[in-house]
Amino acid sequence: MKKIVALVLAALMLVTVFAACGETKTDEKVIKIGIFEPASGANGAGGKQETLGIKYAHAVCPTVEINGETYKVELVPVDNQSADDKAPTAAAELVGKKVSVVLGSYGSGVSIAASDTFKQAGIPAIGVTCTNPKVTEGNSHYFRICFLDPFQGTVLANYAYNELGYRTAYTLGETGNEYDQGLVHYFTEAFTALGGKVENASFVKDTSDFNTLITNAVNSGAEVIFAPTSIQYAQLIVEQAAAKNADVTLLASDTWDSNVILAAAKGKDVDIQVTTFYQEGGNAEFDAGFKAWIEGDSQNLTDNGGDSKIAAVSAMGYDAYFVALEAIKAANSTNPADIMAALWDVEYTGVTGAIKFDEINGDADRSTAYIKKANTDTALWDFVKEQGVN
Amino acid sequence: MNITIDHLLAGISVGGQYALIAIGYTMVYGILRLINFAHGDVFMASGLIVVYLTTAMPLQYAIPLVLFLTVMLGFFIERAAYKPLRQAPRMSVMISAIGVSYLIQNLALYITGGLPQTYPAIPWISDSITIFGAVTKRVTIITPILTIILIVLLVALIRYTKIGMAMRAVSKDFETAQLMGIKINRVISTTFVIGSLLAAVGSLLYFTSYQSVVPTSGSMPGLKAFVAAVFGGIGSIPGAVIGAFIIGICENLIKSSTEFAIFSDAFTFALLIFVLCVRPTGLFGEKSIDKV
Amino acid sequence: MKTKSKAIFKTIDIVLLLAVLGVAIAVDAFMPVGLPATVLKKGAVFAVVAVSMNLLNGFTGLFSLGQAGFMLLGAYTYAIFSIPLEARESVYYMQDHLAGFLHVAELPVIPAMIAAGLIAAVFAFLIGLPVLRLKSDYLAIATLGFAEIVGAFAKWDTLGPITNAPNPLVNYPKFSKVTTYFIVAGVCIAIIALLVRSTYGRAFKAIRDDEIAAEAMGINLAKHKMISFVTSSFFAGVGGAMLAMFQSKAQANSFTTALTYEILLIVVIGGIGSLSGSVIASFLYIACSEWWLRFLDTPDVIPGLTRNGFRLVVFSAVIMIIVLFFRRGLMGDKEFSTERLVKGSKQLVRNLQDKRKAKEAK
Amino acid sequence: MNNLLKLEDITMQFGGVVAVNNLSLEVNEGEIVSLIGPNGAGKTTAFNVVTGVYEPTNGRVSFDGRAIVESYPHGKMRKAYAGENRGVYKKRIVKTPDKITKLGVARTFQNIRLFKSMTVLENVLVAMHMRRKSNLFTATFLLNRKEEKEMRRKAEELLEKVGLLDVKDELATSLPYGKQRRLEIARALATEPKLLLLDEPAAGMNPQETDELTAFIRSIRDEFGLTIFMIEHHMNLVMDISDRIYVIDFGKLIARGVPAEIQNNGVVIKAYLGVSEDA
Repeated sequence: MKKIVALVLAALMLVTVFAACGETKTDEKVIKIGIFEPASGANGAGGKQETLGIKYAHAVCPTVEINGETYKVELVPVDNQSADDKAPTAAAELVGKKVSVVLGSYGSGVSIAASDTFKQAGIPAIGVTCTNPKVTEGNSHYFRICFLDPFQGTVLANYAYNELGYRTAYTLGETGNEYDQGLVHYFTEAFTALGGKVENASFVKDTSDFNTLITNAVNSGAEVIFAPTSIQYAQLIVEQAAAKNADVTLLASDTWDSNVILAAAKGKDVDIQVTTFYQEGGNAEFDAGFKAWIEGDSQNLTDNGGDSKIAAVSAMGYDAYFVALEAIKAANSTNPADIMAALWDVEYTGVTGAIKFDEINGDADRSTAYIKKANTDTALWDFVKEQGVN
Repeated sequence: MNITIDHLLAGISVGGQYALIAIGYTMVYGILRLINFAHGDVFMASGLIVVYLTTAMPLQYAIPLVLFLTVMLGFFIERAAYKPLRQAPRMSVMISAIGVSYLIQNLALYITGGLPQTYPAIPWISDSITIFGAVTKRVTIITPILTIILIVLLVALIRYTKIGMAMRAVSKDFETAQLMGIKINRVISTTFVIGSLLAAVGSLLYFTSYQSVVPTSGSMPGLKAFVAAVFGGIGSIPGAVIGAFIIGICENLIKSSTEFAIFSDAFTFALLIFVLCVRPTGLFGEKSIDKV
Repeated sequence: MKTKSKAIFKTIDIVLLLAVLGVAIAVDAFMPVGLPATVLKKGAVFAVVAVSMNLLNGFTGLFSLGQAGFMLLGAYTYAIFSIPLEARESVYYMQDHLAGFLHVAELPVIPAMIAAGLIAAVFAFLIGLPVLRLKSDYLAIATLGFAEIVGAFAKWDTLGPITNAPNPLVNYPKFSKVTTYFIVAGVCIAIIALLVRSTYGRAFKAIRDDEIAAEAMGINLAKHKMISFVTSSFFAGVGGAMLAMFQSKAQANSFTTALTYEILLIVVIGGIGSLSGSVIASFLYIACSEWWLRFLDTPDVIPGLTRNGFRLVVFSAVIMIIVLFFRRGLMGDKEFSTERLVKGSKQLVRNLQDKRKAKEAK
Repeated sequence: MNNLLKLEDITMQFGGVVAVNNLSLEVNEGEIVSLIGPNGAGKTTAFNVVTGVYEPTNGRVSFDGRAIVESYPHGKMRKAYAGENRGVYKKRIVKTPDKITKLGVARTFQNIRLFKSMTVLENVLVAMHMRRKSNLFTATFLLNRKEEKEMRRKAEELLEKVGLLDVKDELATSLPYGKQRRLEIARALATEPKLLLLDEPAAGMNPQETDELTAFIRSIRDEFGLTIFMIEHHMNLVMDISDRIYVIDFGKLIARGVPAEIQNNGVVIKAYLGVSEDA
């Protein structure tokens, strides 16, 4: 028995090694774009939706002109498992596959962890929705097309105070998570500066029970719960707030812009409002094309959470791909260094708005965010307004 | 700190769910001296099975079927991963348990594709009700009641049936029980069957309260239930239940304080270390003496 | 004759060791970025941690699951002390103020790593006082709990002026070369190996084999368990610092129980009680899970079956097979040496020949 | 002659079971003393009290004139205590087994407890660890080569004496039973004891081996200047070798004296015949 198992194992190993070696070669000119996204772990769901946007963009435009020659664009996805210690190896995998530019990642933590690997390899990376300031700060190779935590937190505070007229807020964030706590920090700063009152609460990783925290919020007299958490918790918070008939607005950030939330909110008496990068309906052509593409493939449908609603991160992924193509065209080269140099001057107007990188860190110049509200009857997002810092 | 009836209700409900998982731990530990790290994952798997079953059939068929499938899973894990190691050192078995846990989580990840799965709402027990001015789901009230009923049944089973007697004998002295002609494997399988069945019930109640299943959903409740089992005195069923309620309530009381809410898990473990150091046998455990 | 062949084997061992270093230097020279370099770096980090865990679990028989906690302590200590003073304002950008000592205390890389080990060791000593008296699985669960508690404190924003919670610590100096990782890991592992071979190592093994007999032989259980626990934690702390370097950021969220389990599985695969086994297993484990098996995640290998996550399923199934059927792991409790390899393969050939002969005789 | 080991009023109670009841005895320097009694009489328990494995419920053990173990009924035992001489002792001295070994009390085990993953030589070396002069630092960084060499030399010397030098590199557990017993003795000797406690050293040996053992015990006593206190069932060995004998039954001392007295003691014969014939 033992011997048979040993033999099978050995055989498997051999097959593995051969399979790993066998790479096909074609004469086609190819340029590779790496997709550095989580497909598992805490940010798996978001990472998948972002990847879908990139893949759709690739489906729309699978080639690029360089020096008058048509290059085929090949996407190289890799799963960083939402884990810091897996991120460098995942990044190295992309380096090994000789990608010219990298897109991603959903979740700032893994982007920071992988940053050095890209830097050493001289490969430019374009952050799609990683909003932490540290991703690009002091880096000449990491760009990003989204707004940052300080911006988003401030926007939400202004919106809650000025537009919704709330004066007391309660914040919920996962401890030790720089995304949650960063937004909470900037929100609190801005909200109290305006004259509002904020109570901060945190919960630990893998919490399922938010009853107590929601009760605390209600007891504190809060009119709004600001909960910029990951989707995993968002769903539970919506469920439990609804079950409690809590009379508060749930205000959240881009992570909540997901059909998972809509599904959870459907038919319930909850008020959910989020900031986001893109509003469905913002670009009819993109909307229709993306939906058709999602519905045309069952795997895509699953990855998108079971329906064809458009997550903002997908739209961002879509734009990121085209930004990369613009840079490649501008560089007129497949060489990562050339693309990196070209990226600084790229200007592109995508479905999520105009994208242009600032000269300090390579962050996109974004001055507005979209606010939208969950419609609990139709399970769709209703557009509320565009909100800036002021 | 601002304690209200909500906090207590949440605590009791969570305590009941921990209790149902804790029994699986305490029974297995009592008999095999094994921390079955995979138990929490069986609990999670049971939740996933419901998610997938309800897409194919109505709830009234899905629920009995899920109980059966979870039991089979527990039974199969014992046969495949623990039985071959019966003569091996305890550390090997524990490592095997960790391996099984790792495997189940990765399988779940593969199947779900890493997306959180929404647990179906079960009519009636998912409805919101108002008690003493606190709004909650009906399941919150049902959980502790159902837990107590199941435990009374279980204690009766262990006390008055033949297999129950065999279980007690095996947990007292494994070798002697074997020599007395007790079919050890049957007893162990039964233990796993009962443990998994209760975990499946616990899973139904838990995920009805928190309608999202991810591959790691089982780890924390599992670990805490184990702590509850140790706290109550491992091997003792009433101990596990009381321990679970104490931990569930304490945890929610801590959560009611904004400043210390983030220590709710840490508190559980600090309590565990404290109990182990002061009274290693827990509240209701028996003392054992090493033979020299 | 015998001594002569022994000497030859010893020389080959040393040559092999140098060859390993040579590989590191070669990788640095010819492919400084890319998977081989990254995998080797991570392998070296995990080798240190796995060996330190093996010292405890394999050689002293103390089943501890606190590794992630000690690594966290090491990673934070290293990062806090080695971030350049001028960079601190920007790293701690969200904090209102910095803890006083952070304005002055900066350590170079190696002293900061030693500090990382020392802090982990101090905590190990404090937690060891109550928990080391516990029996096998109780000890496991208590140390696991300890790791969770450490994590909770590291995330506590009240300690933010020190730990920068909830933001990660970044911008500290990092080793860039595989060779550096190898040398540091090599030194750590060599120290542990020397300890294991010393009279203290024998005392540890005696405790593992039979506590009561060991005590009757005059071995102070509490003291020796503590020595093992503190030493192991020291190197876990150093390993934590190295992991922090590897992943360019130190943050409590990445030091999870899952990390401890991973290291435990490496120890098991390598063989509980074999240091060289742990080292070899670390590299194999990392290479398999993050390099060689990655193709299983691509959908076109076996359509319908392979997709994201399949790699981990296969991988965990293989681990289960090892745990169940090859419980002794790669090396059992033996250490790797060319002599053993040659003898082993000779034995294998002989066995096969015997079998064939037996068959022919039939 | 001064007494090296002295047990006073030792009572060991587990729950409701009194395993040793008010046992007092003395072992003088240079003597070979045997403790005999039917199975379950509490002999090994007495050994475990002397070596610090169990804290007695009541009583005192002195070694070389110093109290090494002393206790009185406390905690749960305050009420449950069923032994005698309550109230004589006020202090609690709880030395751990390793401290007692360090003072010069070594033992062997009834159900052999060798270190199973170690070679014969290593088993002996472990026992020398306690008397080392090196510290953690010097031992790890090979600064104690001289001491290590000396330890090995001594260990080999001991192994030669017990006739195990030729198997020094074999796994301890691979040895035949008789050799394992001798290795246990060698290991105990390596702790440099003054008093050696042997727990059924002849168990499972044939008459010839037993005779060899008798000579062996005598020889080590003379050579190392030991005092020997042993538990044994082989009456030939006991009568042949012992200077004095203590007999216990149901935890109580029922007879004491030189071998000739014990052989003719009616109470002893009854106790033995009442339990088993071949004992």
